[in-house]
Amino acid sequence: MSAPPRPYRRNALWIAAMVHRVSGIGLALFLPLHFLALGLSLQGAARLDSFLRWTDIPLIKLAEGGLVFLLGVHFLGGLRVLFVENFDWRVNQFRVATAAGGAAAMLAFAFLIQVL
Amino acid sequence: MTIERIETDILVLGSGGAGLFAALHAHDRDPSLTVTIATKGLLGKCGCTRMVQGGYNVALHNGDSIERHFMDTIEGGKWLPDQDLAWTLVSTAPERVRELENEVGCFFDRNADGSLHGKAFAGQTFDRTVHKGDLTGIEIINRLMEQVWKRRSIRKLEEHRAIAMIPDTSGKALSGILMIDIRTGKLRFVQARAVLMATGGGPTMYRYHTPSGDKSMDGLAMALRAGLPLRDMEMVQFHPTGLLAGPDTRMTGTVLEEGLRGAGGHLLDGAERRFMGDYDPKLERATRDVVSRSIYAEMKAGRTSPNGGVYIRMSHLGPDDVAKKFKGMVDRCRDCGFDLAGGLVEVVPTAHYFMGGLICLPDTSTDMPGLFVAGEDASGMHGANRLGGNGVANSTVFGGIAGDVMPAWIAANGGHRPPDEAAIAHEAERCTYPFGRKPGDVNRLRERLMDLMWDDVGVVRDAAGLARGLAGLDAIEAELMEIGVPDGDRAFNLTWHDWLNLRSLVETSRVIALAAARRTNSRGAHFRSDFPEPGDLETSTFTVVRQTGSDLTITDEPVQFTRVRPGESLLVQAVAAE
Amino acid sequence: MNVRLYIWQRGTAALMAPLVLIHLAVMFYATRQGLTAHDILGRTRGSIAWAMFYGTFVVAAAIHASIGIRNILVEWLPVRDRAAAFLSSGLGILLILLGARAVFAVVFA
Amino acid sequence: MPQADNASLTVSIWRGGQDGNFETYSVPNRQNQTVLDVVTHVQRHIDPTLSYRFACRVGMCGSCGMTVNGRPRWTCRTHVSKVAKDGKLQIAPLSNLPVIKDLAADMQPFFDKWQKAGGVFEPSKSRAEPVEPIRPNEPQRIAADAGIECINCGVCYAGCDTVRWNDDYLGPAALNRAWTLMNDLRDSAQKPRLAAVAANGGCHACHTHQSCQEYCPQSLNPTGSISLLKRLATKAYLKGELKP
Ligand SMILES: Cc1cc2nc3c(=O)[nH]c(=O)nc-3n(C[C@H](O)[C@H](O)[C@H](O)COP(=O)(O)OP(=O)(O)OC[C@H]3O[C@@H](n4cnc5c(N)ncnc54)[C@H](O)[C@@H]3O)c2cc1C
Ligand code: HEM
Ligand code: SF4
Ligand code: F3S
Ligand code: FES
Repeated sequence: MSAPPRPYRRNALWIAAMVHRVSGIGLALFLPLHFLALGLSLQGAARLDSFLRWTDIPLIKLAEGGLVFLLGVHFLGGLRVLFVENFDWRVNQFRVATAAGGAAAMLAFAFLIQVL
Repeated sequence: MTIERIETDILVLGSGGAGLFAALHAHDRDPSLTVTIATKGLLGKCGCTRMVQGGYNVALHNGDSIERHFMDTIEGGKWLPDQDLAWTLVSTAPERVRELENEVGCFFDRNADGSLHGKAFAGQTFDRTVHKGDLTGIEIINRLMEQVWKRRSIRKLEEHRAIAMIPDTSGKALSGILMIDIRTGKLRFVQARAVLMATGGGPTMYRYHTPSGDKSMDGLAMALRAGLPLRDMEMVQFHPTGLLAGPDTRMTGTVLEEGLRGAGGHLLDGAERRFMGDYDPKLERATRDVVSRSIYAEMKAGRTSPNGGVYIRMSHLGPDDVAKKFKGMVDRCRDCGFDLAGGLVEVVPTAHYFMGGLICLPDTSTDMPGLFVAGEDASGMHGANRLGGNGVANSTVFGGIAGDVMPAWIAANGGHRPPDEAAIAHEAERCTYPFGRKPGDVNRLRERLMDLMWDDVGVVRDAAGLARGLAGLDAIEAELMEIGVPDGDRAFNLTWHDWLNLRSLVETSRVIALAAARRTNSRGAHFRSDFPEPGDLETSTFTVVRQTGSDLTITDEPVQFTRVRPGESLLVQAVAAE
Repeated sequence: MNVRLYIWQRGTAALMAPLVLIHLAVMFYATRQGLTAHDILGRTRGSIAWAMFYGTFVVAAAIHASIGIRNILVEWLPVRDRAAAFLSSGLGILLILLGARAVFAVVFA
Repeated sequence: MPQADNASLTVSIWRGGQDGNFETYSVPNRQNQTVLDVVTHVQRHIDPTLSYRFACRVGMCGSCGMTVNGRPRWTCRTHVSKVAKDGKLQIAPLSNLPVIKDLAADMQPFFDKWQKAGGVFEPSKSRAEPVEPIRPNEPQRIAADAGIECINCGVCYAGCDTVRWNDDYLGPAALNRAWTLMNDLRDSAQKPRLAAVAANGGCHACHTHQSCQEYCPQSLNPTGSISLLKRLATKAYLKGELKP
C-alpha cells in the first residue's frame, strides 16, 4: 500500500473502537492473572492474604483502578456496539462514545477513592 | 512501436447506457460469442448516462400512448426527426423500462399505489418521465454495470481509448479498432467481426458544457475520417442554467436543474433586474431554447454578473423550502461555495447534448459493413431538439437493439476481416504525433477553441460569425499541429489525451460550423439571427456532411414523413379511429 | 469472522453485561467491607450460587475473549485464519482451566 | 473573478506507484476551487505527466476519490477552503487499493468484492411482464431506498481500517449494496447472498468503526446497513437457515 500518513484515524468513533480493542486486550491479559491470584487460596487463606496485602501498595492499587477502568470502558463500549448493531441507534454515536468513556472514568475514580 | 493484437467477435466502444446494454444483449443472445467492451474511463463510471438526473421518457402510464410520445418527439424535434428512428425509440422504450426494472434491477420511484411514477418534463403533453429521485442515471448505470460484471465472459478493456476505425483490406468494411491502453500508453488493435460505436458524442468544445470530462466527440471524429456520413451536425442543445463559477474550475458549466425555474426561480441580470419579461410572456418557464437565447442576449448586451453570466435567485421561495425541495442542487452549490437557497448563484447557458451524429437505420447498422452505432453518437431520432428524458431512452433502446442485431449479423456475414496494415501504421503515427514536437500549452489552445465556439458557433449564430468561426478553427488546428507533448512516460498521460481530445473536438467543431452555415433557417436548437424563421415544414431538410480525403462535402436531404406529415397528428387519427 | 463466531462473541458479551454489573457492585461492596482472604472466602465458601455465577462468567469470558483475540491476531499480526483459530482456542482453554481452578479454590477448597 | 492569490497553496502530491513519494507544488489560491481543480492546475500548468482520474466533475461518477490531508474524499465536490490547513494540501491516491500511478488507484478489488457480496440483482421476472407494484411506504422499499444512491466511489472502503487489516473483508460499500438487495422484493437470490455476507470476511467482520458512515459523500450509512445485515444473518443462522 502507499505510504501516506492517515490522520483520518483521529475520527472519534474510530478512537472509541480502538479504546475498546485495547481494553479488551488488557482484560484478556489480566484475566489469567486474576484467576491465578484467586487460585492461591488453594494453598490456604494465608497465602491469599499475603497476596492481598501485597496489593495494598498504592502502585498496585492504581493498577487495579486501571483494571476497573478497562472493564468499565470495555463494558460500556461493548454495550454501545451491541446497541448500534441491534437497535436503531446510529445517530449521535459520538456523544454516546464520549459518555461511555466518561462514565467509565468516573467509575474507576470512584473505585480508586474507595480503595485508597 | 509494437502494437498488441486482440481478437473478439463483438467490440463495444463506450460504457454508457448504449454500450452496457449492447454488451448485455449481445452476450445473452449468443453466449458463445466473445464480447469485449472498451471504455475511456472505468466501466460504467464515465460518460453522461450516469449523469442523467431528470429521467427516462416512456409511454407506460395509464392515459399515455406510444403515439402521444411519438408526436411529442416529432414536434419537439421541429419535424426534422427520422420518423422510423423516432418510432423505434418510443415504441421500444416500454419494453426497455420493463427490462430495466425486472431484469436489470433498477428500482424506479413509485406512485402511492405501487405503479411507476411519471413526472412532468418540459415540452411534453404527458407526465411520462420515469425516474429514481433526481439520480436516475446512477441507478440505471450502476445496475447495468453489475449485470455486465456478472457475465464474466464479457471482456473489459477499461481506460482504453479508441482512436481509429481500421478498414479491412478491401477498404469497404470495418476490420477493427485501434486503441490506446491509457494505463500503459501502449497501442492495441482489436479486430472484431462487429463493432458498436457508443462513445456518446458530447459537445465539450463549448466554453460552458455539461457532459463528463471523458467525452470529446472521438467517435464522430473517427467516423468522419472513415468517410461516414454525419447528419444534423448543427444541432447542439444548450441547457439554460449551467453553474458559472469562473474559468479555473471544472464545476463551471455543470447543470443546475430545470426544476428550479419550474418551481418559480427568477433569472436576474447583473444589476439584479428580472429580465425574462423582455423576451417571453412565460418568463422563466419558457422553453429551454428560448431561455438560453434570452440569457445569451443579456450576456451579449453586457448586462452580466461578475463572471459574465446572469443570476438565478430562489430565496424568495423561502430558503428552507428550497433547501428541502432541491437538496441535491443546494448541496452541490454549497460544496463549491455558493448559497443557492438563500443567495444568488451565477448561471450561463451550457452545451448539453449533441443531436447530430452517424446516420443509421432503426437496426443501428451504418453505411459501413461491420459498424453499428447507438446512443448520442447516432442521429436522426431527435431532429432539431431532444426532449428531456429522450436521451437515456435513446441510448438504452438502441444499445439493446445493437446487441440483439450484431450476433445475427455476424452469423450471416462470416469471420474476421483482415485489417489494412497501412491504415494501422498510419493511425499509430497520427496518435503519437505530438510526441515528436516541442511541448506547448495544450490547455490555452483548448480554451481558445471553447471561446471561439461559444462566441461564433454558439446559442445564436449568423453568417459572419460562422465564417469567422470556420477561419478561427483552421488557425487553431494549425497551431495544435505545432504543439507537442513531452515524451517520456506515456502511461496514464493525461496531457497526451488532452491533446487528442482537442484534435477530435477541432475536427468535429468544423463540421458543426459548416452545417450551421448551411442551415439558413432556425429550428429548435439551431438559431440564426440572420434567418430567425423556421422555414416551410413540408419541405424540411436535414444536413449531411461527409469527408473524403481532407475535403468536407455538405448536402441537404429531404425529411421523409413516413408516418405523419406536418399539420397532422397520429393522436387525432387514433382518437378518430376509436 | 463469520456468523457463528459472531453469535458466540456477541452472545457471551450480552450474557456478561449483567454479570459485570453485579461483579462491579460486589467489588465496591467488598472493598468497603475489607478485602481480606477471610472476608472473601467467607462469602464464597460453599455457595453454589457463587459457583454458578462465577462459573458462567468464566466460561463466557473465555469464549468471548478468545474470539476477540482471534480477530485481533488476524488483523494485526501476520497470522492466517487457521493459526489464529489455533492460538485463540488455546487462550480460551487456558482461561477456562484457570478460571475453573479459581472458582473451585474460592468455593470448594 | 479569480481572486488575487493571497498566499498560494502549497500542495504535496503523491507521485509514482506503490512506492512513490510526495512532491510539492505551489498552486494559485482561487475563490472557486475544488481539490480536483488544484490537481488539474498542476497537470495543466506545472507537470503535464501528473495522472489522476475523474469524469463527471459533479459528484455522480465516483471516479475522483483521493486522500486529501489524510482523509478520503470525492475531490470534485470538495472545496479547497474546506480542507486546506494553513494553505497546505496533501493529496494521495485512495488507500486500501493498489496504486496505478500518482493519484489513480486501481478499483478492481473494490468491485470484485462488490460482486462477492452478491451485490448484483438476480431477476425473478422478465421484460414481458409488467413492472412489480411496490408501494413507496412499504418498510422494505424504504430500507432499500436508504442505501441505493451509492456512487461506488470507494471513499468508505479507503477509510475503513478493517478493510486495511483484513484482506478478506468485503467492505462497507459492497455490504451496503447487499443489504439494499436483501430488501428488494423482486430479487431471487436472497439465500446465496445472505450466505455470502455471513461467511468469513462478511458483515460480521465489521467492527463498527463507523468511518464509512462519517466519510460517505452521499451521506449514506453503511454502518447501519451492515448492522442490519448482521441481524438478518444472525436470525437466519439461529433458525438453521444458514450454514457458514
Ligand atoms: C448532466 C446531464 C444530464 C442529463 N440528463 C438527462 C435526462 O434527465 N434525461 C435524458 O434522457 N437524458 C439526459 N442526458 C442525456 C443523456 O445522458 C445522454 O444522451 C445519454 O446518456 C447518452 O448515452 P450514451 O451511451 O450514448 O453515452 P454516454 O453515457 O455518454 O457514454 C459514452 C461512453 O463512451 C466512452 N468513450 C468516449 N470516447 C471514447 C473513446 N474514444 N474510446 C472508448 N470509449 C469512449 C465514455 O467514456 C463513456 O463510457 C443528460 C446529460 C447530461 C450531461
Ligand atoms: C460486560 C462485558 C463485556 C461486553 C459487553 C463486551 C463486549 C464486547 C463486544 C461487543 C466486542 C466486539 C467489538 C468489536 O468486534 O468491535 C468485544 C470485543 C472484545 N472483548 Fe469484550 N465485552 C465484555 C467483556 C469482556 C471481557 C471480560 C474481556 C476479557 C477477558 C473481553 C475481551 C474482549 C476482547 C479481547 C475483544 C476483541 C476486541 C476487538 O475485536 O477489537 N471482553 N467485547
Ligand atoms: S457507500 Fe458512500 S462512500 Fe461508500 S462507495 Fe457508496 S457513495 Fe462512496
Ligand atoms: S468503517 Fe469499517 S469497520 Fe464497519 S462500520 Fe464501517 S465498515
Ligand atoms: S468526478 Fe465524478 S464524482 Fe468526482
